Amino acid sequence: MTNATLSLHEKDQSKMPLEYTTEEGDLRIFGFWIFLAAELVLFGTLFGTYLVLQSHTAGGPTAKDLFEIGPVMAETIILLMSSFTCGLSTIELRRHNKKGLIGWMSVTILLGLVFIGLEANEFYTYAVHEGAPLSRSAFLSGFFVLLGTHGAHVSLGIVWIIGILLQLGKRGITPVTARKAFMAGLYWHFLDVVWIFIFTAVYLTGLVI
Amino acid sequence: MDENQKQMSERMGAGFPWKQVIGLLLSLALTFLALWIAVGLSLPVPVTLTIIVGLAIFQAFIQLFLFMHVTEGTEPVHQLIGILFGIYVAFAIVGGTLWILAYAL
Amino acid sequence: MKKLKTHIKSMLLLLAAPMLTLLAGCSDKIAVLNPQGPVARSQYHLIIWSLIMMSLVLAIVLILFVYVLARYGRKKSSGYDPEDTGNRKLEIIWMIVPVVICVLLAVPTVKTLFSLSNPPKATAMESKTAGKTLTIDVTSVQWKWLFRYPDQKIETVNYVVIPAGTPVKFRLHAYDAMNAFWVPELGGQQYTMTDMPMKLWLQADKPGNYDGRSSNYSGKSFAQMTFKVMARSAADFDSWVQAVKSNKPVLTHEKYMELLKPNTVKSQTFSSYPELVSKDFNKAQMEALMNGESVETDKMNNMDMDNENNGEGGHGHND
Amino acid sequence: MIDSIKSFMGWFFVTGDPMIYGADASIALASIGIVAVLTYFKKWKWLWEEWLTSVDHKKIGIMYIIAALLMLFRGGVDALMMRTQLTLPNMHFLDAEHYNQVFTTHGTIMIIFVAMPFIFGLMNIAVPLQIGARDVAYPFLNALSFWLFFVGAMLFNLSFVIGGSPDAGWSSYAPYAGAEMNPGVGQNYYLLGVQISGIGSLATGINFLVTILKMRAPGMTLFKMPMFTWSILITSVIVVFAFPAFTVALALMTIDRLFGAHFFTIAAGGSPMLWANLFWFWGHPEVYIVLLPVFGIFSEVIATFAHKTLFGYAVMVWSMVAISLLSFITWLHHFFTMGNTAPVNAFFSISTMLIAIPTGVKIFNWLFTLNKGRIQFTTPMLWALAFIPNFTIGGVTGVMLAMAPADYQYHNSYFLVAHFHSTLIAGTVFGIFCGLHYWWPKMFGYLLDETKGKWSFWIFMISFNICFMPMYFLGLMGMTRRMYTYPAGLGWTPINVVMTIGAFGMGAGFILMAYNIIWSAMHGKKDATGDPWNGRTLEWATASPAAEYNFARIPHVSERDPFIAAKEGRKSGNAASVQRYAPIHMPNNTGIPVIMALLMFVAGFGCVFEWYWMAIPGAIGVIACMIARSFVYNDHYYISVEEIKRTESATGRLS
Ligand code: HEA
Ligand code: HEA
Ligand code: CUA
Ligand SMILES: [Cu+2]
Repeated sequence: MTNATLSLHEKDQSKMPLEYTTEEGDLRIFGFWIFLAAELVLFGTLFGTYLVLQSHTAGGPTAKDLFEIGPVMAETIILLMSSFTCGLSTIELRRHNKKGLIGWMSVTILLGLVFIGLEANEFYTYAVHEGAPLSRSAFLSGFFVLLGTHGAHVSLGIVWIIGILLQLGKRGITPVTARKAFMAGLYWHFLDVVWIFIFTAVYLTGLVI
Repeated sequence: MDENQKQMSERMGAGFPWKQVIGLLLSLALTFLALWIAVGLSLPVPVTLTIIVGLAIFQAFIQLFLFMHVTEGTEPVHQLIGILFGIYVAFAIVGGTLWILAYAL
Repeated sequence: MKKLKTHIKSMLLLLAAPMLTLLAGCSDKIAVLNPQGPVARSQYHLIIWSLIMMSLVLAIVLILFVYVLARYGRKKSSGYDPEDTGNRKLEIIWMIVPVVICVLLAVPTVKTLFSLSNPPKATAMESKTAGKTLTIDVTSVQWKWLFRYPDQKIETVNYVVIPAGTPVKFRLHAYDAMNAFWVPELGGQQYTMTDMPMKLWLQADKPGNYDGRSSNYSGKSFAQMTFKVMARSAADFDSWVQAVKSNKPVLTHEKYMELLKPNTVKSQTFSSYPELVSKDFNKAQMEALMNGESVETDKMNNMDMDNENNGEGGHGHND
Repeated sequence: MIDSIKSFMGWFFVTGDPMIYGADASIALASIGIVAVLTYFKKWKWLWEEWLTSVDHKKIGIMYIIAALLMLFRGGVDALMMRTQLTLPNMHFLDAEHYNQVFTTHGTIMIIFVAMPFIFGLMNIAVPLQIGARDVAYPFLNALSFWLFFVGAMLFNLSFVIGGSPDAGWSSYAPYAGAEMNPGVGQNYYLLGVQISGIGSLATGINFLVTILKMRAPGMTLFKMPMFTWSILITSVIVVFAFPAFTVALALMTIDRLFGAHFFTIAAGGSPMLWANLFWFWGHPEVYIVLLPVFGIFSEVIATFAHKTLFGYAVMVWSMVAISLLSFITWLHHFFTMGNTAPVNAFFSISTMLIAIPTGVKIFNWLFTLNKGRIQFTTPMLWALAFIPNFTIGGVTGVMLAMAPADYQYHNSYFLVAHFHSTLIAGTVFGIFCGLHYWWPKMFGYLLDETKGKWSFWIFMISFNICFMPMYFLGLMGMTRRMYTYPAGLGWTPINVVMTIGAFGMGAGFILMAYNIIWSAMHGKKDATGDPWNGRTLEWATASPAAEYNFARIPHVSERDPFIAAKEGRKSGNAASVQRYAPIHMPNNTGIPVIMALLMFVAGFGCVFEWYWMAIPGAIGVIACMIARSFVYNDHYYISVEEIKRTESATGRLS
């Protein structure tokens, strides 16, 4: 159908997974990769900022004072698990198994919700109980904005996946819904990659120095 | 086309999700390894930092290749170049910023 | 074709026109090309060298440009060859030549760069102040310049007196907005910042007055943010210090706080300054202090730019 | 009650300056005029259906260009105001506050709301046609990008009459731009206006990257693409990777100002230098974003009017690739004097100089394209030719700036101002005027008048030299930028007088060009063939203006410059006559982009004034639009074969 408008000439797409079979799907997925590459720079900028400001605590609490490894490990493992379940959902997508797809995606967003809950709790503890809100010092500004941006991305991802679940429920696995589900998966894995760096550059580093 | 064949078989797909399971196990292992190196050992700070950052990069590549299907698509080379360029620029800004506003991490 | 010739002629004229306007009467006013000290002179040499190289580049481009237009711009010009679409050899040439020029520019650039982080060679005879080095702490405040002589314990506003022939280390610091300290005849500029003292070596060959100004925009009265640098002979400098010490008022705490307000003031001279001044507090720290809070200084805030291995001034705050 | 309203109005509206009241009045009159005309001629529906909701790249391109021309007028008036103030020492035409606002808006508008959208406009018009595509990859996103740019520009301009303009320079250095030293809403306008349009730019970058890589006509391999398309591909890459850094920098400063964070503040450990670092990490690539596309335009125009294929095609491409890679590792040259260690300055000095090499390669390739050519002096060609010497001057002075120890003497002086106008005007502005004249017939179906075009060229070009060549010397004499006035007796006056004369000359050239546009709209020569210049690339194979589906049949390409090949009877071009027409699938018009952008405007305006009761609903509205869009499934329609035949026969293209 879309092939008439935007034709991807001379490329045989019939052998590809469903999400690539329309030209639109192919274009969107490629564009989404480019978007993710741009996000890489966006997060890179935030990391650079955080690392520069890390020691600018202005007499307020330092990373060592605040961070606790327990909750951080919990968040990390939950996010890693969700990346795994998200991977499983993509496999179900490739098997054209709507039930499996919806099931694993639901598990993924549930894990995501738990993650957001833990993170919100961590933020709340710092800002309210420890007297360390973002306006306390440059270090805390960097911390809250880097992690907040990641958290906002995860939250947006949850909303997005819920939207896709609704569409999947209504329309089943079509080239369009398959594409959307696949892209949401990419996004989710990407956020996991970002978290790996947060875990390393923020938490572990903060505990070491 | 080789890759596409693989994708086909995955799509028809029976079989155990090996890629995913291996990815998960590796990720978990690397995470705990990094934690142990950072908190458990008391190596000199620069050594620790080098190792844990190295582990993080390794883990990122695991996600990229095992979970994210970066080698799929009609012309995967385009998205690979895109991601590489992104890595180049991200590295420039993180490394450059740290170098310019130099830091004893 | 006639039209074309006039085109080219007017283009050439255009290039010459500004030079002509310039020669009409102001060549000695070109401060940067009129260096009065070793720092400015080393930069001047670099500038002249780059001007020569750049004129060469420009000349090559212009000659080729005029040639192709004159040769192939006519209605009936011969030699049209649509098959002429590339030439490996030529392309390699115009890749190599710029590389060579870049190397010829980069080498003196890097050399000068490193040499500028060291004090220039003193030319004055050893005396009480001259011949060694002098340190002056500079603070930019919206919209004025404060100069503090930590060894002489005196303070001036909007002008600074230095001994000629003596390397002067200006330690630059900002109280509020960022500014830049620039005395074109003595040497290039350096920013003043609130969280990092920076170092700038300058030296005047001989006694004389030099214009200085802020070159980094800092708000309303930025245009008035100028100062005079007065270079004096070593003996004159010493007697000036003595005169200041004995004749000028002390800089009281109140008076100092007054100076920190954003406004413009006339030149002033003080025979002393309050202890607190030497801490180089920035606006935020000063306000905290006034509110009776303790002033937290980060590593960043009092990094020691004196550390000579910091090169140019720099951010090498490893601790 | 009345009093509090009065005081609110006094604070809300900028008051106290006759110039502002003049602007208020003219804005009000212009708006009323537009509304009246639209109502009288019953054009509202037409405006909405044909333009505001259009997703056609050609129409979006035209809208970009109209908006950019208007902004050029505003930025130009700003420039003339500055020049008037600086003509003589101690002038009282503008006071300090006003002057500071004017250079800030001038710089910001010229770069972000003139150069970028103008280029986006031209690439919207030409790229899909050049690669034989029916539209861009994401037509909806394309419309959204335009509208985001547009509302961002409007938000920024609103500051002139409501609340007060920003005054911290286009580079907005902290800590001066922070809330403490710069209270009021002006800086918020800068942050949000630029942010909103920046998001649009990022989307455009992704859109064109995908379009060019994925939607080329069959047979058009990467190394058969027209050079303009190549330049846009590379530019898109730079946009995609530079803008996220700017998005972050702007967001961080916004958070500083609105929520009391300490990224760039003096207090609590903030690092003002970090702002400079992040700003220029975007800012330097940005100058190549506005330069590489015009390199592409010059490549097309020079080849066309020298009647030769571009010399050294592959090298032209690789040099742009090199520029794109290098452009990300030179940013520190904008703050050599910010206390860096010698090794840091040395690295960035050298990395900056290296850019001269690929740029030089391009200059020489253009010269050798002209060599052995048959040069035809049309208006677009004149702009392209003038670019070569004038830009080289700007480029070599850039290399002088790149030599860090010398830059200690040039930095922030008029030498720098002269450098960047030499590159931005002789490069970017000459380039967009060149492209404007070149593609005008493709956009509107008639040509701009050549005589008037040439006059406006000569006046503008000569005045440019009068204005900016002396400026280098002014810098060496010690005059720094951003001074609202200067004292007599420094020897600066004669040069300033000359510069002001030049500036008004450029104004005259611009007015003549505007007159040419109006005159040609009524009397311009029709472009009946669609190929007025004997073009080489596929956009000239279509009618002028091109049908909404661009190509009735997608052309097949087998070599570079496919259209000239087709005209010379070789097989390439659109000679796919065996194929039958088939119904064409096109995206529907949609109002969502405009509405979404308006909601963005509301959110932005709310943030400017910290009125969260306004900002939050606006933001929620934007998200709601996104979700709504995600549920739209039938967003395409078909153009029937009959209609294609009708359209094609109207331009004599039925085969
Ligand atoms: C379109 C815009 C544009 C372009 C193309 C350029 C191109 C270049 N710019 Fe410029 N620049 C600006 C816009 C631009 N710049 C702006 C807006 C600012 C100031 C912003 C602000 O502070 O507000 C600025 C500031 C600026 C600075 C900072 C100075 C300071 O603040 O003190 C420097 C320093 O290195 C610099 C260098 C260069 C160089 C080396 C190039 C090179 O790319 C030029 C390369 C081209 C050539 C060299 C000519 C052709 C080559 C040959 C003929 C080959 C042979 C040549 C040699 C071997 C030398 N620029
Ligand atoms: C593409 C970018 C671009 C362009 C095209 C221009 C065009 C011009 N610029 Fe500007 N300029 C910048 C980008 C640009 N500039 C930037 C980035 C800065 C730095 C800002 C900062 O410091 O933050 C700057 C700063 C700057 C300054 C320095 C101000 C200062 O530091 O104090 C000056 C001073 O002369 C100047 C002058 C001009 C002039 C005379 C033109 C001329 O080309 C303008 C041509 C004129 C027109 C096109 C006029 C059209 C309108 C009319 C003819 C209407 C006439 C009607 C009435 C008068 C009612 N510009
Ligand atoms: Cu100097 Cu940090
Ligand atoms: Cu630059």
